This record gives sequence, C-alpha cells and structure tokens, in this order.
Amino acid sequence: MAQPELSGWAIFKRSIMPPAPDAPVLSLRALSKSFPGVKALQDVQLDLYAGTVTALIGENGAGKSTIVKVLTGIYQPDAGEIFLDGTPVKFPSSEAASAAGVSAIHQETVLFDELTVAENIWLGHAPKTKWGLIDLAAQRSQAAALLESIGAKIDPDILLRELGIAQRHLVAIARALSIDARVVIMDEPTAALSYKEIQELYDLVETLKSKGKAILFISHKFDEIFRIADRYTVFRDGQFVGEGLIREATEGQLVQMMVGRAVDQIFPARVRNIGDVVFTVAGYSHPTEFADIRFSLRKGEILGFYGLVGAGRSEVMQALFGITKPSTGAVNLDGQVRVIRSTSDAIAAGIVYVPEDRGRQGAIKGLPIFQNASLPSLGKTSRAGFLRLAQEFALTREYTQALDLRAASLDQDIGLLSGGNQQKVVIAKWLATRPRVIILDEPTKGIDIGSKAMVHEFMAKLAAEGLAVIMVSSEIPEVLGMSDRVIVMREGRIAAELAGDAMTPEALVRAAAGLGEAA
Amino acid sequence: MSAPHTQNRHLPDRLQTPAMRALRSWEALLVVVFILIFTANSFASPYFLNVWNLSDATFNFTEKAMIAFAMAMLIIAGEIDLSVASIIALASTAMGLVMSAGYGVPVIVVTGIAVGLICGAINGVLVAGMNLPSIVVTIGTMSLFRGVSFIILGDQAFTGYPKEFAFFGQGYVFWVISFELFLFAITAVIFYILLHRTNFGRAVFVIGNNPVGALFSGVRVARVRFILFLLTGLMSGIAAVCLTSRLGSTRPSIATGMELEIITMVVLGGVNILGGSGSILGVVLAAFIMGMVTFGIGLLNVPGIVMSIFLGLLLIAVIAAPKLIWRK
Amino acid sequence: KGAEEAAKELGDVEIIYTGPTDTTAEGQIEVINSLIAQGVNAIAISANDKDALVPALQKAMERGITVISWDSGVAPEGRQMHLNPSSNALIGNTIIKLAADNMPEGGDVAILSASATATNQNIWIEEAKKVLPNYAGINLVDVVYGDDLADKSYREAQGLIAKYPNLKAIIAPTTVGILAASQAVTDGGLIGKVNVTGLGLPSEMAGAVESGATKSFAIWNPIDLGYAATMLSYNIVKGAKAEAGAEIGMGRMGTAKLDDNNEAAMSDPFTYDASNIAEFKSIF
Amino acid sequence: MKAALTSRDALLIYAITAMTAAIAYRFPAFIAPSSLANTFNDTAPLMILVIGQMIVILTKCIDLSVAATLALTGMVAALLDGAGVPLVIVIPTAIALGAVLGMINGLLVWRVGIPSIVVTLGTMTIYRGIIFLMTDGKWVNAHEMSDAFKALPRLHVLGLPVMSWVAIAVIAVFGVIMTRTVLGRSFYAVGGNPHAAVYAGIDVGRTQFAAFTISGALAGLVGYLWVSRYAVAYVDVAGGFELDVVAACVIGGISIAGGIGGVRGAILGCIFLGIIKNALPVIGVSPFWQMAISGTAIVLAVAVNALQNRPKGRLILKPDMQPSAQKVQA
Ligand SMILES: Nc1ncnc2c1ncn2[C@@H]1O[C@H](COP(=O)(O)OP(=O)(O)OP(=O)(O)O)[C@@H](O)[C@H]1O
Ligand SMILES: Nc1ncnc2c1ncn2[C@@H]1O[C@H](COP(=O)(O)OP(=O)(O)OP(=O)(O)O)[C@@H](O)[C@H]1O
Ligand SMILES: [Mg+2]
Ligand SMILES: [Mg+2]
Repeated sequence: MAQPELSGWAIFKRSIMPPAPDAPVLSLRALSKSFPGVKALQDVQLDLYAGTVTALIGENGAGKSTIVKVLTGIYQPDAGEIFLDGTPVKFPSSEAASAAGVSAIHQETVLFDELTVAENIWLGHAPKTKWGLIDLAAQRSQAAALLESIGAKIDPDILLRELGIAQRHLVAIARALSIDARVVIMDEPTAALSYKEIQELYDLVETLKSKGKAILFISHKFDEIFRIADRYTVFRDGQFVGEGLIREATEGQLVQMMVGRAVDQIFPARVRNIGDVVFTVAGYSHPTEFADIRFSLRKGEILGFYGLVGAGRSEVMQALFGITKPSTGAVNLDGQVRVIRSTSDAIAAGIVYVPEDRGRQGAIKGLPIFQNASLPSLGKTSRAGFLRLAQEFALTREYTQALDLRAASLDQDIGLLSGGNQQKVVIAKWLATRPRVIILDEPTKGIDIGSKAMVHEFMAKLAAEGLAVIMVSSEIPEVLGMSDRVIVMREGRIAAELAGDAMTPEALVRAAAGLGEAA
Repeated sequence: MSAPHTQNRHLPDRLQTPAMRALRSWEALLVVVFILIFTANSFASPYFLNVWNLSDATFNFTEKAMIAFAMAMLIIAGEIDLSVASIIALASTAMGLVMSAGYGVPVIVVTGIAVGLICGAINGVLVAGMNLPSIVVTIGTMSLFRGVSFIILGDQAFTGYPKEFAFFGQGYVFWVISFELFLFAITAVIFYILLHRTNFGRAVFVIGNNPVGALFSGVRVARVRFILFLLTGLMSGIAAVCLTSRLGSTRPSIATGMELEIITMVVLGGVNILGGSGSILGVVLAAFIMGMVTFGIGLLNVPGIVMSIFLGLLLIAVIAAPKLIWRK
Repeated sequence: KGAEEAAKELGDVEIIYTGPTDTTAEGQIEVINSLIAQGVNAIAISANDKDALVPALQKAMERGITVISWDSGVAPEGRQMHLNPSSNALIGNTIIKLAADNMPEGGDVAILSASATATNQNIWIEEAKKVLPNYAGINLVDVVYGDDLADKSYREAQGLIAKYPNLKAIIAPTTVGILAASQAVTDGGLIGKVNVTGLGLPSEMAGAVESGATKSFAIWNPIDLGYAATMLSYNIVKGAKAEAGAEIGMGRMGTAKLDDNNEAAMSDPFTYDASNIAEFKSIF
Repeated sequence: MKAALTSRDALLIYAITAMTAAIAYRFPAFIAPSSLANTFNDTAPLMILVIGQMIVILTKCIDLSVAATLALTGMVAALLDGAGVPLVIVIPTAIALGAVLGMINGLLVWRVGIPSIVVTLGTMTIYRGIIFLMTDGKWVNAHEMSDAFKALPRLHVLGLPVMSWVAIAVIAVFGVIMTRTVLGRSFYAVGGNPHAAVYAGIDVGRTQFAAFTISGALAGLVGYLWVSRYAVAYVDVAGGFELDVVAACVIGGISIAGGIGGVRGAILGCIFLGIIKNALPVIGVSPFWQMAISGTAIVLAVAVNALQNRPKGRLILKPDMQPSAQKVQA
C-alpha cells in the first residue's frame, strides 16, 4: 500500500482524460433514502460532469447533505443506483467511496481534536514505510505541502484542538484533497470561512475544475453559486425538481424552484419605534478573548454585530449571558448595575441568548419539544418547585404556534426535527421568558431562504414590541437589512460603530478586515 | 413571507397516551420478568411463599435500593458514584467511634448520616466544583474513604451498639413490614416525586441529555450535580445506619463490593448508563427482581457464585433483549 | 466430606452445604436467612466476621434453630457453642515452636497472617505472642497481612524478606499464606536460609516440603472437623445442653468439653515434615 | 500526543522520583538495582493489563472483566498443565481463550450495542462463576503444576526474569502499534470523535471489538503468568484487580472519555501505583494506610491532570504577550 512520494500538487498530476462532456462521471438514478418518520430522499437523480461545478440547491432539510452521505458511503440508500463512468457501483463504507475516487468536505467538520493536523489529514490512508508502518516524516511533509497548496498557514504538527473553526475547515479541505479524487463534493464549504479564505477557496475550485474534477457544490448563498457553478440541480422536500445550466437561469427562477413559490428577498419593513437606552455595557474585557467592549442599546432597536468569523462576537455575547466571566467591566440594565455571574442571573435580569451552535448549546436532544421550550421558564410554569405539565404545554403552544413550528406533536423529541424547526423551538424557549434584551447569535446560520425571511420578520416584530435586540451575523445583506446600527468587531475589539448612511457594505468589510477608511 | 396555512396549524400535545406509553415501556418488561421469577420461585421451593420468609428476603435489597434511587438520579445526570460502599464503611466507622465515646442512639444516627453527607460533599466538590470526571474521582474516593476506616479501625471492630439501635436494621414497623422495608417504600416515593415531578428532576434529565445546552438554558449545572452527590452521600449514610444496626457491629470491610450490585440494580431498572433517561419505578422493580432472584436461588442452596452468574446473565439478557427485538 | 461421613453414620440427617457469592458478612447473612427460611434444624457456621453475623444467628436461634460455629468463631451471643479445631493456646504455641525447632541459635521471625479481620488467626497470633518469652532468642519482628490472596501474600512475604535481612522464619497460620511464602522463599533462592512454617494442608504443602522451603508445618484434620461439627449439631438438636462445663459427644472424635465461653477444642494439631508428608498428602 | 502529554508525563516522573527518593531515605535498600528490578517485575502483570485497558478506554469503553478473564484463563492454563498438555500449547491457548473472552465482550458492545460498562459488569461475574463451575471451588496448587509451567516466568535472562521481559516486549510492541499503525490510529480516532471516525471510513464498533479482543488476549497472557508466578489458581485470583488497572490508566493520564493518552503515560501510571503497592509494606507503612494513600494519589492525579488541561478561553486578542499556539512543536 506504499504510495509514491507526493509533494504539493503532485497528487493532481496524474492526469485523467476528461470523458466526453455529455457523459457524466457520476450519476444517481431513482435514489431513495428514508429515516424513521422522514423521507429524506425520494427517487432523486443527480449528474456530475468532469471539469464542471454542479451546484445543489434546496431548502433546509431538502436532502442535500443526505445525498452527500450516500455518495460517500456513510448512509446506504434504500433504493436506486449509483453509476461511476456508466457502471453501477456500491459504496458500503466511506473507505469504499474514497477508494473509488469520491472525496467530500462535509457540512460539519468531522475531525479529531486530539490528533495532529497531519494525522487528521492522513487518517486512514497515511503513507507507509516498507515495514507497513506509518511514515511519520512523509505524512508530515505531505500534509505541509497540501496545506500550503490551499494557502493555509497551519503547522501540521499541532493538535487540531488548538485551531479555530475556520482553520479546522481548511484542514478538512486539505483532507478531502489528500485523496486522489475524481469527484469532489463540498457541502457548504464557505459557511465557516472568512472573506479572504473564501476567495482562496474559489481559486481552488477553479484549479480543481481545470484538472478535470467533477465537483458538487452545495450552498445557500446565491452570489457564490452564480460566481462559480456551471450547472445546478434543485431538490425540494427530498425530491428532484430540476436541473440545467447556471448561465441560463436567474436567481428568481432558482428560488421559485426551491420553495415552490415566489419569495421576496426584501427585508421586512420595520416599524421603527426606538425608545430610551435600556442596556449599557462598559469596559468589558477578558484576558484572552476580548477587550474594552462598550456599547449601549435602546428599546426597540436592533443592533447588528458584524465581523469576520472568529472575531470574538460570540465570546462577548456569551460573557454578557454569564457563560464566561469577564475580568473587568460592568453591565447596566434599566439604569441599574447588574452583576451577572451565571446564566440564571442573566435570565433573571431579562437578558437571553439564542446561541450559534444549535446542536450543542441550543437544543436538548433526547427531550421532547415542550420540555425544551419550557426549560428556562420552569419557574413560572411550576408551583413550589413541582412541575405542572399542562402549563408547560400551554406555554409551548403559545410560543411555537407564533413561529409556525412544524412537528408531529409537542411531545416529540426535538432531535427528530429539521434544523430550522429546532431553531424555532430554541427561539420560542427564549421568548417564553419574556426578556428585555434578546441576543441572537447567527440566528439564520444554515437556515434556508424561506425560514430565514420568517426569522427576520419575527425579529422585526420583537423590536416593534419594544424588545432590545442584538443580532450577531456574518452576512452583510442581513446585517445591513435588519440593523438600525452596526458594531464591527475585529480580533476581540470594537473596530467601528456605524449608523445611518455610514452603513455600507464596503465600510463593514474595511472595518472588519482592519483596512481603515476608504481612500 | 406569509404562508397561507401559518396560523391554524395545531400540534397535538401527545400522539401516544401515557397509558399506551406505559404499556410499551421498560417498566412493563420488568413487571413481566418479575412475575416470571416470582412464579418460578414459588414452584421451585416450598419455602418461598411464606410472608415471613419473603419479609426476610427484602433485607437482601432494601439498603442497596435506597442508595440505588440516588444513584439512578446521578446516572441519569451522566455521572456515577463508585464510592457508595466505602461511604457506608466510613459512616459506620464514625458511628462506632461516637458509640464507643458513650453517646446514645440519636447521636450515632446523626453521625452516620452526617458523615455520608460529608463524603458526598467531597465527591461533589471534586466533580461539580472542579469539573473532574466522576468515574475516576469516585474510584479514588472509594479507596480513600474505606482507607480512612481501615486507618481508624485496623483489624478491630466496633461492637456493643445500644439495644435500641438494633431497631433500624432489625426492627419491624408493623407485622411483617420491617423498618428497612418501610424506609425503602418512603424513599422510593420521595425519589419518585423528586425525579419525575419537580423542576430539580427535570434539570437532572436536561443535564444528562446535554450538559452544555443545560448551561446555556440557565440550569445551574454544577449546583445540581453537587446536590446529586450530596443526595447519594445522604442515602449511603442512611444505608450505613441500617446496615450497621443489622450487623450490630462495624468493620472496615463492611459492604465490600456493594457499589457494583447497586449499579447493576440501577441499570437493570432501565436507567441508561450513559445518562439521559430512566425512572425510579424501574429501579424499584429491579430491586425486587434482584432480591427475589437471590432469595429464590438461595433457597435452592445454590452456591452464591453460581447465583452471581445468574445475575450477570440476567443483566446482559434484559438489556440486550429489547435491542435485539427492536433491531428488526 | 467429614460432614457427609457423620450424616451417613447418623442416618437421619440431611446436610446442606452452601456459601455466599463473596466472602463478606452480608453475603453470609443472606445465606443464613435462606437457611432459616428452609426451617433447618441446625446451622454450623465458620464465620468470616465474628460480630456481624450475631444478629442474624440470634434470629435463627429465636426460631428454634441450633447454631454452632466451628473453625472461625462467632461471638458468644451469636451461637450456642463454638468448636475450635484445636485449643487456641496450643496452636499459638505450636506455630512458634515449629519455627524455633529449626533455628537453634534463635533469630528474627515474622508472621504472615490472612486478613486483619480474621478472628481465629488473630487469636492464634495473640496466643503465640504470649508464649514468645518461653523461647529465648526468638524475636518476632513483624505481623503482616496477605488477605488470603495469593499475590498479596506473596508480595508481603517478599517485603518481609527485603525488610529484614536476618529473617530466619516466616510463620503463616493460613494455607494461602504459607504457600505464597514458600513460593517467595523458593523464588528468592533463600531455601535453607528462611524457613516457612505455620498451618497448611498436607496435600497443598507437599511441594514446599519436598523443596525444603518448609521444614515442617502443622494442621488438624479438616475432615474430622466437619465430622465433629456435624455430630455436635446433631446432639444439641437432640437435646444435649450447650452450657459451660457440658460434655457433648462427637462420635468417633470423643467428646467436646465446653469451657466458660461455650468453646471446645477438637484435638491437637499434628505436625508434618519430610518424614510423613508423603503418607498424608493424598488424604487431605 | 505533543506538548500537553509530555508535561503531564513529566509531572508523573517527578512524582515517581520524589516518592522513590523519600522511600530510599527511609530504606536505602529499596533503590538497590535488584530491589528496583523486583518492583518492576511485580508490576509487570499490571503493566500488561494496563496496555489492554488503555486501548479499550481510548475507544470510549471500559473493561471491568479483565481480572475475571485473567482468573479464568489462568485456571484453564493450570488445568491444562495438570492434564499434561505441554507449555508450548498451554500459553497460546491461554492467550487465545483470553482473546475469545474479550471478543464476547466486544461482540456484545459492537453487535448488540450494550454499553461496555454494563457488558463487562455482567461478564466479570459470569467469567468468575465459570471458574467455580469448572472446579467446584477447588484450588490448583503448586504441586499440581509442572515444573516447566512454574519456571518460565521466573527464568532469568540478562538479569531480569522472563516475566519482566514479557512486559517489556508488550510495551514495545504496543508502543509501535499505537503510534505507527492504522489500527493504533483508529483507536484514537474512535474514542476522540466516533462520529467523525465514521466519516473517515473507520468502523467504530469493529474497532472497539478489536480493543476488547486485545485486552482479553493480554489478560489471557497475564492469566498464565500470574498463575505460574504465584503457583496457585482459584476462583478469586486477582479479585478486584480491575480497579487497580483502571486506576493506573487514570493516573497515567488516559482520559476516561476516550481518545487521549498513550503507552508512556500508562506505564508511568503503573510504576506509580506499583511503587505504592510494593514499597509501602517494605518501608513499614501500616497496611491499613495503603488504601487511603493510593486513593489520595488517584484523586490528586486526576485533579492535576484536569487543572493542566483546563481550557483557558480562546485566544482572540492580538497575541503579543501570549505564547503563540503555532509555536508548539513535536
Ligand atoms: N440521521 C438522521 N436521522 C433522521 N433524520 C435525518 C437524519 N439525517 C437527516 N435527516 C432528515 O432528513 C432530511 C434531510 O436532511 P439533510 O441534512 O439532507 O438536509 P439538507 O438539505 O442538507 O439541509 P441543510 O441545508 O439544513 O443542511 C431532514 O428532514 C432531516 O431531518
Ligand atoms: N479552537 C476552538 N476551541 C473551542 N471552541 C472553538 C474553537 N474555535 C471555535 N470554537 C467555538 O466554535 C464556535 C464558532 O466559532 P467562530 O470561529 O465562529 O468564532 P466566534 O467566536 O463565534 O466569533 P464570531 O462570533 O465573531 O464569528 C464558537 O462557539 C466558538 O466558541
Ligand atoms: Mg446540509
Ligand atoms: Mg460566532
């Protein structure tokens, strides 16, 4: 199994004669996959061509990631066939798929904290010495070469846990490239990356394309789809809706195909009813995470927090919510200084936080919807510490109905809901506490266009009802479309505060990247 | 956006009625197992169906079960306490010390319970306060607590507990209901309410399913964990009072190996060893099942070690059965 | 085995031989409870905790069951009588004498006991300490406990050898201990330098005697012990009074004379050495 | 397996050195080469078992049945020897039987999906029970074993008994397996992130099965060594030893949550525990103190480990004064 020594781009040197453009490298026919209670894929088809980027588009839960997992041997389809160069194949395991030349960057980064970067990249197919042992030196140098080739400055010898989200994602990309693949799948590869890294990724896609790879690109961002994809395939509710060439399609058409109806992408009209200052933060600092954070927030206002991924916005918000303890600084709510030592202090004071990592921090998977929704409000629904289930159901119904939750019953395990619906339960759980200040951290991350519009509408309604809203977001249109004012953070500090006409995309990007004022 | 069907969607509270759910539950399976074992025992030995004998048999499990209730909550919350048997040893030793110093029954009892609480608090500080993994912390305190009673007692024993003290482990409340059985019933009810009917119990389930999510939802995770260890210590202290009274003496080797029997009881009761689910009713049933199995097999004069094979097989079989049946 | 012999001789006796899962007092109590439930006439028990069994055995006596203890005893209030395999004083003296006989010029000896809670061992060690002054030059340097675990006893024996370079003998009044100590001495290449002695069964000790690690050891006949315990139980059930000074028949073993503690000794320990081990090793 | 581990190992080495020095102060003979070799030899079974347990713990499982497996294979080895089977067959049989017992655990974990702690809690009583059923509780004693059977572990080669050499060989082989083979990597991957392991083409259950098999096989090997060394086999051989094995792993920095730890740490943990168990009686610490001392050591080891690995918050602020995360090197 000894591999020839590779360095840098050498793995791509093995040239593949591009097959005739009309013959797909990989195709799926009549593929179905269901989970208990969900038909994730029904009779779908998909074709990938050499040297072509195919975008897979669909709402949340349309089945995009499921098809990626089928193609990489993680899930076995219930029915249907996979053809590689026209011959039917089976991928009983992820090993089999990579042996056949299918490689993927998955939506979640699925790597190992306690292994080094090089070990992460080569796990399962490491270069070996003639004794059959892993060749540590080769593994290291080849990992370094791969990382360099994607413009990532990461030491291959450090443990993965030392890296931030974006760097982890780069390692995942390097891992996908370490397999000599003919088909490269990217499931929302840019979701966790910052501006500069996204540009490098686009370049990488171009290079792969020119090497004749067949690329499947999944994204919710239309600008990038139009920028790099050649073809598109649309799924809706686990079914195939249509495919075609990008240059022959318009954004409106694609959206129409995705959701089955027209969606206006305009942000909701806001009733701006801004009152007095309710919430002030002064001189907030933490030893390693952020320094000198100061801002104030008015009743009915939506304050946007923009920054590149990893700028420390979440850390500030989590400190405000009592998860971590700042070293200095004070919080003032309604003119009173508040000491927030724990999350329960924050909730009691009326400050709530809708976290960015829904799976880990938001939803309590394994417990039913109503127990999730009532959790921070148990003090209200219970009597003398004893549960009253009827009250819990009533409270849950009240707040989930307003968000149009889709579920089988309120007693259903939240883990069985789609991501978007889990997010609705999490938001409902916080609204039920009737907070004064609500912090939403990336509230629409990984949410499809339809649900996104609804979350926006809802935020507008909250502000109109007099809540003070903080919204952390990495999407410029969302920040500009929703906020009354924007704070830009960079490397743990406030880089700029923008309002009114100063809120332009360019100003945001410059402040976030530390480029100073436009010349 | 405005979907036309937005407002009128009605979600039912539940799809399954609680009664239906109960029928399919683990507890139902345990009831069946219990009936089978009870019937088998009645046929196997003529001595089995005798109230006094059955009453005696309850001593096989009452003390363990009282600790098992607290342990069940701890395991549901994703923690474990392997030091319970050692807490019994230390609490019993402390009771012996105050007894030798001439104090009366009330002081002896309070000492036992207080030492249990202190040991629980030590575990709680180490696990909840310092965020250490409970399985290793309690492997350590297991040696530590029993080690301290060895230091105190060495090869000696405390004997000569007052006559009235015998009530806790040998007395009867009325007719065949022993004090221990009575206490078992009371604690079962208290723990049932605590786990299934209070906010605290809800927090236990939340932490067991997702500790990070619990923290982000305003649950005082560390405090709940600490209280759980305190409760386990308390129940071990109470069990120490009963056991010491039943044996009428204290040696450092008292209750050796009991932690594994308690955990077996909890797991057999359907508590997920990985945390997140379980019920007190299940533990009560498991206590009766284990008590009846050991008593029934004991009546056939099967050597103890063979009995332990039965319990081992029972444990694996009962946990495996639903998994194997469900799979298809 | 001895019990079965007695049962056969008596004719109308059924023997239930049983034991707990593990050697804890709690386990023995479960067994006692199940014996009470079966309404047996007599319980003859070798206790692993002198005090902890008392309440359970008292309950048995309340329900009219004859309770005697043998070998490892129960506190007086928990039984009607106790049968020692031999007189404790005699055993204590014997184990010291066995060591002294092989070290005419005196020297250091150490005791490797079973668990620190084993009643009978502790009594013998006490008795041994009492007679020490009678043996000039014999110097008891340490008492360690191997918990009747082979590995622990082995390591404790090794520890003794390392700690006391002048050690002449290890006395282990328990079969596990004497075997482990012999093994440790053999492995340490100290045969002839450190003598291992104490109490053990001939069948198990044959190897150690042959190798020379053990010059001599003592034991009573365990078959006789089972036989005698059964006979005593039978006679008490049939009406013999177990009270101080009483004499109760033990069949072919003669009669047991109860002392003030209602204790009796069966017979004297018998010493085995190279000259007679071959004869006995196939018997018990 | 870089910086954090080395400092943790270093700490253990300091602790072991300090302890040895303290003992040597009271009892100089303890650090004589022969006495140290003796301590090592006494710790050898623990080391071999700990390697197996470490692998199991790395995969997020636990094997409470090691001591019972040891006792059962040891008994079978002794009985086979008694029946006149030659040693060259007895030893492989013991190892194979251990592997089979491990496989039973592994299958229940892998195929049936029962948590390992439940499985091994059950099999631990079952395996011991089987010994009782086989022997009726009787002992196999020294004189019932052949001389060859007893001699092997004591045979001195190059100044050390074979028993020590076996432990050294096992340590060396697994040192290579854990760091340089695909299988070794998969143990870390499966325990570190089972979800991601699936994506990397590693079968989680099968890897755990392999871990249990190895643990069982090593327990089988120790089964023979133990019984021949102490020249006795009975139901309760090595009773409760599984806790020592787990404790040594924990002291050695193997994370009970899986995925973290290595052979070096595990062996240091064994030496630490071995010194406590073997040296305290030698220097005359009352046996009644031993338990409390080893318990305190375990609690301290866990606490120190955790304090060292405490997350310090993310590094976002300009790291002028902070040590750069990128500087950490092999
Ligand atoms: N392991 C699983 N068990 C049960 N249901 C699942 C599982 N994985 C996916 N599903 C369900 O299958 C459907 C398709 O999910 P999938 O992850 O493929 O969506 P997606 O198109 O990738 O959405 P997103 O844009 O949010 O990533 C959803 O309804 C989801 O809840
Ligand atoms: N190296 C890491 N170790 C632990 N947690 C991390 C690490 N990197 C990121 N995270 C967590 O992952 C989540 C996403 O991190 P991200 O990189 O988006 O940074 P962030 O702090 O959220 O910054 P911002 O909100 O400004 O984008 C956060 O909850 C963060 O705490
Ligand atoms: Mg997806
Ligand atoms: Mg963030």
